[in-house]
Amino acid sequence: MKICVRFFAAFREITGVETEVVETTAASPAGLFEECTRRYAGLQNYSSSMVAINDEMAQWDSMLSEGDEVLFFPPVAGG
Amino acid sequence: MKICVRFFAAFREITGVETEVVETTAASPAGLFEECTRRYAGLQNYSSSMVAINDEMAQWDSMLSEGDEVLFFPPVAGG
Amino acid sequence: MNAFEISSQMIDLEAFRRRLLNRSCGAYVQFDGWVRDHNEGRQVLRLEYEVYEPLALKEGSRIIAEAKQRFGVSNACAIHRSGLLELSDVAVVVGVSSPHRGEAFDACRYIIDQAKIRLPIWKKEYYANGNEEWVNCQRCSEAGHEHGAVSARVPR
Amino acid sequence: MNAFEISSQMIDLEAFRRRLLNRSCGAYVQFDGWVRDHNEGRQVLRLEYEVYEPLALKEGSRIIAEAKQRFGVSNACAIHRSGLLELSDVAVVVGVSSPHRGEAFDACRYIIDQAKIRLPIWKKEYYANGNEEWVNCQRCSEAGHEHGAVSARVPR
Repeated sequence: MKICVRFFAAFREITGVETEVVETTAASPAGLFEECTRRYAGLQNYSSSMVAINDEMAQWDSMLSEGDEVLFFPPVAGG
Repeated sequence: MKICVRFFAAFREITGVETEVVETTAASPAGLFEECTRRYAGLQNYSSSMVAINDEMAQWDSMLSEGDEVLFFPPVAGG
Repeated sequence: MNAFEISSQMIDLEAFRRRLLNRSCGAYVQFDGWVRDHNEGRQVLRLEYEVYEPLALKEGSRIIAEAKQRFGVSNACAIHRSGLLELSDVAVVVGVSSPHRGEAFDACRYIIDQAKIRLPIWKKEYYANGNEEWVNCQRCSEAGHEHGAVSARVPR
Repeated sequence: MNAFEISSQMIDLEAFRRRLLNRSCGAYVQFDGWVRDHNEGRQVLRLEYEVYEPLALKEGSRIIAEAKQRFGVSNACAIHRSGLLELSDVAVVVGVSSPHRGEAFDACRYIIDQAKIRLPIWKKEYYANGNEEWVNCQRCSEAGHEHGAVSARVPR
């Protein structure tokens, strides 16, 4: 299925990509992120990273659906 | 001995006195206050009242000395 | 300028805040006590603070020093009003700046908590029905005398 | 105006405070996050916040609503900056008004604590030696993922 992936902050700088549409068989954001780490050298499993699907915070093991937009957030640091 | 007594806020309004010099044999502020309650109808034993001697916070059983200025504070309510 | 002040004039909050600005501080916590339009079910129109300044200044500075030492904050100040105040006036302001926020919150709360029970300051409320009354520190009445060395119940 | 906002402009603190003024409130607690000149031993010159606004606004409003419900405070607002900030600029401000002070302190602290770990906001620091770096939320790194439903460790 087709998924739109967006990288933020450090993730965006590491991958050099802000938005991409990928064809994936990953069932969850965790699997999708794993695919990305194989494609982009330097993209790591940060602890405390977060994921959102279609502008809602989500779990790493949430189900992905065709056309979802998946947002990968490195550890946040507001304030 | 001679002691200068000052009443504040509610105490001043009850006694009608801001400052007075009294001749007393009371050994402590507690005894002195007790004397005042006999002199001034309405002056009560408020819990949480405080006492100061010569502009320093003091204990109710502190020792009094000739010429001390004793300040009787009803319960405070700053802020 | 002193860390603790009594003011008979409206407090200039912008100037107050500027005193605490510090480039090495990432956190600033401020508490304002505002004059509230009610107290224990009664409508308050205005109020008046009586302050015994010589001791209030001494004890206020002591509280600030305790907070700085206890919580290790960079800077702390407070101003308490005296005289007549109208609704929404600032009766007291406490500000604390610190590299991190935890200790700034703790120190600010310590200062206002202690100020309310230790400073020789009395509040008279004027009510809509024409009455007026000296107000007790509610917590004191409830908790008895928890003021450490500076307080005691008047013995019977 | 919304209870939680993102601003690319300098925050007007006086206007912010006015929004929270309330005659039935006796207590106001404000937290400012200031841009600090150092972090973990390095000299910071300025910093930049990247904010993913659609979600930051949603999550920020949720945090404010949680605080109001949990602590029963009258009013609460926050503004977080985006973009480039200089030393001593206000990066974030949180204000809470309430009849009494205990809940105002608690709610203010809850909001800033949650904001730091839940909002999709990232901070890049620019150092005196010319380097720049994305900064992790220190507590997150130390404590692991304590973000409740919204967070998870990326699985290995």
